[in-house]
Amino acid sequence: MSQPVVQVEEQGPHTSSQKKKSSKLGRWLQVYKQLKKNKMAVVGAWIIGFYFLVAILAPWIAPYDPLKIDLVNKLQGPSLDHWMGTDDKGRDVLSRLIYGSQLSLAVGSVSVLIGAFFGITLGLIAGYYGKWIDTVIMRFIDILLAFPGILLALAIISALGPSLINVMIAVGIFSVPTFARIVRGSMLGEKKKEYVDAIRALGASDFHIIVVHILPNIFSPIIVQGTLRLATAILTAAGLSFLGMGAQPPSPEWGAMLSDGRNFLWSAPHIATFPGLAIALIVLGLNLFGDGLRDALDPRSKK
Amino acid sequence: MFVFIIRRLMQMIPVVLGVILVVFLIMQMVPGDPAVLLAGESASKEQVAQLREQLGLNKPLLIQYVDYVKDVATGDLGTSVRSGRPVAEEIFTRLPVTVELAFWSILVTTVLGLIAGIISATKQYSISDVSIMVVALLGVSLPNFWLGLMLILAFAVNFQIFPVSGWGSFMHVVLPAITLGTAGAAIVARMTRSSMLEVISQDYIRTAKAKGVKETYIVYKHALKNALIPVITVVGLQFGALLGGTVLTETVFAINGLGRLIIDAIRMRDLPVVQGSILVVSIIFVIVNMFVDIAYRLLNKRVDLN
Amino acid sequence: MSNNQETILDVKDLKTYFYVDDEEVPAVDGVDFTINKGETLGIVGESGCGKSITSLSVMQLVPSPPGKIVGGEINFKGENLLSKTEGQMRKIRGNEISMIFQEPMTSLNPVYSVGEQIAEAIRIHQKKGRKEAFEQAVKMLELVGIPSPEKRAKQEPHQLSGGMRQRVVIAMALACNPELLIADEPTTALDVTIQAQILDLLKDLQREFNSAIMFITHDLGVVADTCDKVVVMYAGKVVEHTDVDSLFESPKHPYTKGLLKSIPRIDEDQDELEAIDGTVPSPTKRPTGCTFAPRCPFAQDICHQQLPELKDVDGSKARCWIYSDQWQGENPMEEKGEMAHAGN
Amino acid sequence: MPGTETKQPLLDVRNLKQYFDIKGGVLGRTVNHVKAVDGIDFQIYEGETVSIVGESGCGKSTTGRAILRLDNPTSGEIEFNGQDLASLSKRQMRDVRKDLQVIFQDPFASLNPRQTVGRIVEEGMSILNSVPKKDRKKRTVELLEQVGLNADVVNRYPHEFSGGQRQRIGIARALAINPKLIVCDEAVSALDVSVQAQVLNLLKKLQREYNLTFLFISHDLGVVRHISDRIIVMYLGKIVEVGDKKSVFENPQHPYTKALLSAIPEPTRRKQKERVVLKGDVPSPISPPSGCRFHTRCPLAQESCKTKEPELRQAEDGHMYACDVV
Amino acid sequence: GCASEPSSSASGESSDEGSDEKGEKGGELVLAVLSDATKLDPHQGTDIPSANVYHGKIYEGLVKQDKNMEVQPALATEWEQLDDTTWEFKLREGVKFHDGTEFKADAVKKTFERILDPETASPRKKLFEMITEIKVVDDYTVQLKTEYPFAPLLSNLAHYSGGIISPKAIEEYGQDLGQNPVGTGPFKFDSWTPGSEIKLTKNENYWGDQAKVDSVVFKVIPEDSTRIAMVETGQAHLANPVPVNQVDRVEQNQEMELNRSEGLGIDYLGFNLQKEPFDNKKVRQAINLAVDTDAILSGVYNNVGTEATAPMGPGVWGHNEELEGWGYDVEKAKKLLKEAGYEDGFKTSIWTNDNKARVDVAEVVQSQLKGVGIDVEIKVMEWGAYLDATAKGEHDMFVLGWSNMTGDADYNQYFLFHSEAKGTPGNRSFYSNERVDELIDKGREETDTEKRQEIYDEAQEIEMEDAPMIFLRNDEDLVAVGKDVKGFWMHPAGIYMLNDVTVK
Ligand SMILES: Nc1ncnc2c1ncn2[C@@H]1O[C@H](COP(=O)(O)OP(=O)(O)OP(=O)(O)O)[C@@H](O)[C@H]1O
Ligand SMILES: Nc1ncnc2c1ncn2[C@@H]1O[C@H](COP(=O)(O)OP(=O)(O)OP(=O)(O)O)[C@@H](O)[C@H]1O
Ligand SMILES: [Mg+2]
Ligand SMILES: [Mg+2]
Repeated sequence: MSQPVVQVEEQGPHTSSQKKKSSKLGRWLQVYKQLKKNKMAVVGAWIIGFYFLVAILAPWIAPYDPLKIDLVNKLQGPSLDHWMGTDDKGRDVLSRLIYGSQLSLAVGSVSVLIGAFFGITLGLIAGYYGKWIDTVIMRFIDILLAFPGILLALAIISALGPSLINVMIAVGIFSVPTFARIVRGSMLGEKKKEYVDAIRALGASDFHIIVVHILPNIFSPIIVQGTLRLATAILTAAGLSFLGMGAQPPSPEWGAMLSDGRNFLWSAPHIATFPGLAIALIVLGLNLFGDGLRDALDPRSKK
Repeated sequence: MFVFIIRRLMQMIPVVLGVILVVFLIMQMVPGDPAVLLAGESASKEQVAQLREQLGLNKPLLIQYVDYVKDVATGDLGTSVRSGRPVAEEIFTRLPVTVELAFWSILVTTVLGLIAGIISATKQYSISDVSIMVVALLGVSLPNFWLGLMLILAFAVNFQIFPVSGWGSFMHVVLPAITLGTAGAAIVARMTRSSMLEVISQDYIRTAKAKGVKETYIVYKHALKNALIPVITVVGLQFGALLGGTVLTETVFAINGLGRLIIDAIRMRDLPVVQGSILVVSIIFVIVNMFVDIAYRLLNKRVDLN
Repeated sequence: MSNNQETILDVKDLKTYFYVDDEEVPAVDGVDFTINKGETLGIVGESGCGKSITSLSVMQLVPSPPGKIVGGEINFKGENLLSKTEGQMRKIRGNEISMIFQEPMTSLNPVYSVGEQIAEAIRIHQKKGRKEAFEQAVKMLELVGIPSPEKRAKQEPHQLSGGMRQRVVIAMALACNPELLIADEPTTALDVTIQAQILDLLKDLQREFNSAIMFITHDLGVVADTCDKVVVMYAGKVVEHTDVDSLFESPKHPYTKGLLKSIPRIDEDQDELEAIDGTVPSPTKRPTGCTFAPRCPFAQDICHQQLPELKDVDGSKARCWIYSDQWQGENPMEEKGEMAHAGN
Repeated sequence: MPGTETKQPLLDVRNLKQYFDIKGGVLGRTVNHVKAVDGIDFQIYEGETVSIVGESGCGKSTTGRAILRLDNPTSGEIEFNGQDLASLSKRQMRDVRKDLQVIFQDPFASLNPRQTVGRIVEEGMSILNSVPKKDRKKRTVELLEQVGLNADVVNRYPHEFSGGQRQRIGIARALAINPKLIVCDEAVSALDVSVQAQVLNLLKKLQREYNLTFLFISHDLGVVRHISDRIIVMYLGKIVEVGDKKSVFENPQHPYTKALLSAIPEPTRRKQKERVVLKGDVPSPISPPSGCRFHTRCPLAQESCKTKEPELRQAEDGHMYACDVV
Repeated sequence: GCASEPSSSASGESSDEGSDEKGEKGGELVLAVLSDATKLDPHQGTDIPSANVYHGKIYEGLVKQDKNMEVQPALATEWEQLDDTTWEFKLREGVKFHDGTEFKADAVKKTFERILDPETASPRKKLFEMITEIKVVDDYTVQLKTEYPFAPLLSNLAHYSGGIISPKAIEEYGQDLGQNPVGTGPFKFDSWTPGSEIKLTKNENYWGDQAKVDSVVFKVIPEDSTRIAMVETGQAHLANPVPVNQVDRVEQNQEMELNRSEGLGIDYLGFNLQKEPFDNKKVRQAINLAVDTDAILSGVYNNVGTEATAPMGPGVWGHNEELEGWGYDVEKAKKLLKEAGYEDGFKTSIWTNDNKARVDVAEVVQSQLKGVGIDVEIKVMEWGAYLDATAKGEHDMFVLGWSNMTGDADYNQYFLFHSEAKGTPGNRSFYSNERVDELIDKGREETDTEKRQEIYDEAQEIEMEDAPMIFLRNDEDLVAVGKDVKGFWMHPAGIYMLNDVTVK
C-alpha cells in the first residue's frame, strides 16, 4: 500500500487529553474571543484602557495645572468648576488624579518589568538546570519571600531613600520571587515535554532551547501574573507613598494624595475618597482582566 | 513525618541567616554613619571614633555580619539609637499587640474567606456566587489603608460604634482586624472557590457520585478536605501579607505594634530597631510558614514524605 | 454466550451532545444496544468515538452544563432511567449499576482510607453501621485478591500500587452486588501482566456475582478474551453490534474489518499492515452520510449522501449500505473477508 | 536480516548503568538510587531494527535517553560509530547528533506548539547547519511529502493536526538531518490502531529507502513483532532475553518472556492459549530483589534464584537469556 | 540646642482657669499626643514630647516662669545676685523627692554637676556651661558662680533641663535615669509602655497645691485625625498638637474646643549661605520679597500663629517691635534678581522633613517662586536624615522651626545666628556676621535690660537686612480640649499645665 498524502482538513480536538494550543495570531485571536465572552474581563479591559487613555491624554484633558496652588480656593467640595473639588492647597483634585494616573501606571509597569525581568531569568535558570543551581536560586528566593508583605520594599526604601524611582526598584525586587516561582514551576513542567528533548537531540544550545522554545510556551502564566502583579505593584507603591516613603510632593501620586487627604477626612472627605477610588478601580480592573485572561488561557477552564 | 519536621527546621536556618544578611546589607546602604547617630549631635569627633571602635564598625563587613548573627542568636539585637533601650525590649513590648491583631485578622481572613468560598463554589453561577465573587474582587482591590480610613469615618466617627483607635478591648480590635483581614479573606474566598471547583471536577468525585453519594455529602466530605489543601498554603502566604499590612493598619489606627515601630524607626533613622524588628517579623513569618508546610503535609499525604 | 436471555439494559437511539462555545458536539449520536443478564458486552472503538460518554449517560453522570442527554431511552430492567429523578438515580447508582473507571490513580479520594471508601457505598445502600460496613469492605478487598486486607483497608490510596488500586476500585463497584457493572477501560492504564490478573479477576467475579458487564475498551484482544457480545462504535454511532465470534470471523462493517487488519499480531508475521486511510473526523465536523465513508475503501456515492440504518445482517447488526438494496455491485466485504480468512 | 556476525556494530552498548538519585533524610542528601538501568549490554547493526520491550518502568526509555545523551549515564560505554558517546563533551556530542535522532511517544507534547510545521522540520538543519540555508525550504517540503503530508502544511501549527499526522511531522523532523540511528520511544503507542498501522507502515518504508537503523522502544509485543529484526526483553533495569524476532516469539526461553507473551490477549476467536498469570506487582527499582530480579514473581523460582544473579546465556545462535533454571 | 518641632509658648488664657470649684477632683486625665517621649531625663532631653511629660510634672526647677514669662519661685523661694557672676538661692524647706529623699542643697549641686559632666554628654550643657561653681552654703542655700556675667541665667534655670533630680536616683540609675525619673513635682512616674503610653500618678506629698486628678496618661497617637477624634469621642481629654488644617473641625465641634496659645517659637525658611546663589544677599532678599508669607499664614497655617516681622516673636523678651517684614513684591524681587545676575532665575531645592505643614510650606513656596523664574524641587526626608543633612550643609533652602524654651532673646539669637552655632547647634543657614556675633556676645553679658534690648534691636535689624531666612510666622500652640476638661492651660514654652485640670 503506498503512503497516502493526507490532506489536512479542519481538524478539531481529537482526544480528550488534548490541550488547546494555537498559532501566534490564531492563538491570541482565540484568547481574545474567549476574553470577550467573559463580561468581567471586558469590564476590566475597559477600565485599564480608560486609565491608559487618561494617562496619555493627561495634558489635554486635565482641566487645570495639577501643581497650581490656589490657596484661596482650597478645600472646596466638588462643584462644576472642580468636579472632584480642590485639595488643601486649592489644587484641582481631578487634574491631579489625571496626572497621577501617569505616575501610578508608570510605577506599576516599571516595577513589574523589573520584577519580571529578574524573576523570569532566575526562574528559567533554576527550573531548567535544576540541581544545585536550582537550590541556590530558590533559597535566595525563599529569603526574599521570608519578608512579609511590603516589608522588603520598606527596608529597601529606608536604605535608598524615598522617591518614585526607588519605589520602582523596591517594588520590583519585591515582585521578583513571584515571577521566579511561577516561571520555575512552568519550566519544570515544560522541560519534561518531549519536544524539549527532541530539540536537545538536534543539538540545540541551552540558551536556544530556553529562550526560543520554552519561554514562549510558558508565557501565558507570566502574562497573567504580570497583570495581577501590576495591580499589587500599584497598591504597594500607593501604600509606600501613604507612609511617606514614596512619591515626593507635590507630585500627584495617588497614594501620596490619599495620605495628604486623610487629614481632611472630616472636613473634606473628597480629597481622600477620590484617589482611594482611583486606586481601587484600576486595581479592580487589572484583577478582573487578569482573572479573565487566566481563564481564557487555561485550557481546563473551558466550560 | 518527624524527619520532615526536622528537615524543615534545618531548612529554616539558612533562610533566617539569609534574611539577616539581606537586612544587614540593606542597612549598610543607608547613608549616614550609625556612630554619629548613636553618639548624638553634640558628640565630639573622638567620642564618635571611640563609639565606632566600640560598635565594631571598623571591622570588615563580614566580621560585622558574623558578630551581628552571634548577637542575634543570643537575643541581643542592639540598642535603640533614639530611646537608648535594648532593641529586643522595644520589640517585645510591642510584639503581643501585633500578634493579637494578626490573630484576629487571620481569623477574619480564614473564616470569612472559607465560608464565602464554599458558598460560592457550591452555588456556582448563582446570584450569591456572583455577588460574593464581586465583593471578593473588591476586597482584593481596595487599598487597605484607605479601607481603614473609611471604616473609621463610618463606624467610629459617624456611628460611633467602635473606638477610633487605640488598643486594649475587643472593640478596639474590630475595625483594624477587618481592615487587615479583608484582602486576605477575599483571596482565600477566591482560592477556596476555585480549589473546590477543581476538586469537584476530579475523577474521585465522579466515583463518589457513581456510588450514589448525595450531592451535599460529596461537597462536605469528599471535596472540602481535598480543596482545603491548597487553601492552607494561601492562608500561610496571606499571613505574610498581613504582617506587612500591619505597618499600614497600625499607622491608620494608631496601634502601638511592631508595624508602627518599624515605620517610626525608619522615620527616626533608628537603624538597630529597623533591622531588629524587620528581622523578628520575618522570622515569625518563616516559622508560621513552616507550620503551614507541616499542616499541608499532614493533610496532603500524597506529597512524598521521603 | 449468555446463559440467561433476560435483557437487563436496553439502550435505544441514545443521543448525548455537548454544547461548547455555541457549538453542538454530538459525542454520542444514536447508540443502540442491549445487554442481557450475566453477559459481558464489549464496546470498542477508537479514541473519542463516544464510549465513555455512552457509559456516563447510562449512569446519568454526564458532566453538565456542557453535556446533555438529548434523546433516546435507557431502559434498565424495563424502566427508563431517563425519567427517573436524581434521588431515584442515586439509589440505583452504586447499588444496581456501578462503575469502574479507567484511571485507578485518580478515581480514589486521596484523603480517605480505601476501606472507608468501599464501606461508604455499603453504608449508603445497605443501611449498615460504620463498623459493619467496614468489615464488609475488608471482605471485599479479600475477594479481589488483596493480601492482608485488614491492613490495606486502613491505608490511603497513595500507599497502594496501581494494580492494587484498580482492585480497590473493583471491590468498591462490586460492594453492593450490582446487576450491571460498567467498566470503562479498566485495564488500559495497567501493564499487560497486571492486566491479565485483573481480567482474570473480573471473569471470576462475574461468575460469582452473575452481574452483567458493559466492558469498554479499545483493545480487540481484550474483547476477544472477555466479552460475549460486542458493539463497535465509530464517531458517536454504533456501526456493528454482534457476538464476539462473528466479529472476528466475519466482520460485517468495513470499519470493523479495517480495524482487525490494522492490528499487528504477535502470533504471525505480517509484512505490511492493511491500515485504514485518513483519520477519525472531529465530532463537530462529521461528514454527512455514513461517517466512515471518507475513509472507507468501498464507499459509493450513496455512502457520502445518506446515513445507513443499523440493520440485521446474518444475526449481527451493521450500519452499512452494502447490506441494502441501494448498493451497486457485489458485496466487497465477502470477497475480502475470505481473503482475510485465508490469511489466518 | 543483515549478516550480523561479520560487521562492526553501529551501536555497541556495554555495561550501561543509569541511576537516579533520591534525596531524603534530614539534610536532603542522596539517600538512595533508582536503578533504572543496571548494567546492560547490546549491539545494533546498521540497517536493522532492534526493539526493547518490557513493562512500564523497566528502563526502556532510560536506555534510549542515555544513548541520545539526553541524560548522562552513570557508567558504561555507548560506542556509536566507533566513538564512545558517554565520554563526549556537550560540544563534541553536537557533532554526533546529526547521526542520532529520536521520535517520541506523545504526539501532543513532542512538537513545540508555537512553531510552524516548517520551522519544526527545518530546525535541525539550521542548528547543525547540515543543509545550506537556501535549500532548507525545498528539503522541508520534500521531507513532508515523504512522510505523507502535503507541502502546504509548512505554515500550519501542530494543533491543527491529528495525532497520526503529528507523529509524521515528528518523523520528518528526525529525518531532516539524515540520521543513521533513530530511537523510537513508544512512537506509536499513543495512536489508535488504525492510525498506528499507517505510521508503522511508513516507518518500514522509510527504513527501506534510507537504510535507517531503528532502536524501537515499545511495550506492545504485537507492534514489536511487526517491526523488529531483533528483540531485547527487559525486566527491572536488566536484560532478561535477547534474540531475533522469530526465536524470541516462537521459542521464548526466559519465564518472564513466556509470561509476557501469554498475558497478551489476542484479537481472535481461536482458543486463547494457556496463560501464565504472574503474581503480584513489579518490584521497585529502588531496592530490586536480590539474585534474579524476577524471582519474586517467577513461577519456576527456586531457592538459588534468590541469591545468584543469572548471566546471559546462549540458547541458539544470537539468542540469549538470563535464567539458570530453564 | 536643637531645632525642634514648631513648639510654642504663650500667655494663653485658658477658658476656665482657676475655677477649680467647678470641676470634681480625681479621675484620670488622658492626653493624646503626637510622639512618645524618648528619655525622661532633663539632661538628655532635646524634645518637647519628653519635656512635656517631666517638666513641671515630675521635675521642677529652682525657678519657673509664669504665663507671662515672669520668673517665679519654685524650689527656690528667693534669690539674689551677689555680684556680676554670683547668684544665691534660698531653697524651699520640707520638700521631698518621690523616692523619699529630702530636697536639700546637695541635690542642686549634684544635678548641675551632672549636666556639666562631660560623661553625661548632655545636649543641654550649653544652657549652663557658664556656671563654674555650685557652692553649698548650707542645707538650704546654694550659690551659683558664672564665668562671666550672664543675664539670662534665671530664664535658663527655668528651662526644662533645669529640673532638680533626686541625688539618690542619680546614684542609683546613672544612665538609666531616663527610664526612672525621680523629682519633686506634683506627679510621680508610674509606668511607660514605649511607643504607647506613659502614666503619671498624683504625688500625695507634694509641697504645693496638689494636682486635682489622680493620674495622667500620655497616649501616643501619631495619626492627626485619630488624635482629635479621640477627644471628639471622649477617649481622650486633650489632644496636641492639632494640625492647622483641623482647626475648623475642632472649633465647630460640640464635644471639644480649641485652646490656642501664642508660642515663643518661630517657623522659617532658611537659605544655605555657603552655597550659590544664596551667598548673594540680593538673591535672599529677592526671595523674601517673592514669597507671600501672608498667603502662607492664612493658606497653609490657617491663620494659626501671627505674622513674623522679626527674627523672634513678640512673646520673646528682646523682640524688636520696630521691624517690619519684607512684604510681598514680585516686581521688586525680579529687579533684585536681575541685579544679582539671575534674571532668568535658577534651579534649586527646598529641603524639609516629613511634617505636613512644612511640606505644605515648601509646596507653596515652590509654586510662588515659579513666578520669579526660580525652579524649585522639594526634598522630603525623615527627621534624622534631615537634621543630619542640614547640619552638614548639604541643603539649599530648608524649612524649619525654632522653639524658644526660655523666652529670652539669647536662646533665639545665639543658636540661630551666631557663627559659633553653625550646623548642629542651630545655625543651619551658616549665617555669619561679625557685628552680629559681637552683639550676641555682648547681649549675654549685659545685665542692664534697657541696654540689652538695644543690643538685640540692632542685631535683629542686621539679620533682617541680611535675610539669611524668611520668617514665616510666630508659633501658636493648639490643643483640642474635651468639653469636660476644666483648668487646662498651655505654658508659652509649649508645656501642658495640668495641675489645676479637672475632668468629669
Ligand atoms: N466535557 C466535554 N466537553 C466537550 N466535549 C466532550 C466532553 N467530554 C467528551 N467530549 C467529546 O465527546 C466525544 C466522545 O468522548 P468519549 O470520552 O466518550 O470518548 P471515548 O470513546 O471514551 O474515547 P477514549 O478512548 O479516548 O476514552 C469526544 O469527541 C469528546 O471530544
Ligand atoms: N529523571 C528521573 N528521576 C528519577 N527516576 C527516574 C527518572 N527517569 C526515570 N526514572 C525511573 O526509572 C525507572 C525506569 O524508567 P523508564 O522511563 O526508563 O521506564 P520505561 O520502561 O520507559 O517505562 P514506560 O513504559 O512507563 O515508559 C522508573 O522507575 C522511573 O520511575
Ligand atoms: Mg473514554
Ligand atoms: Mg518510557
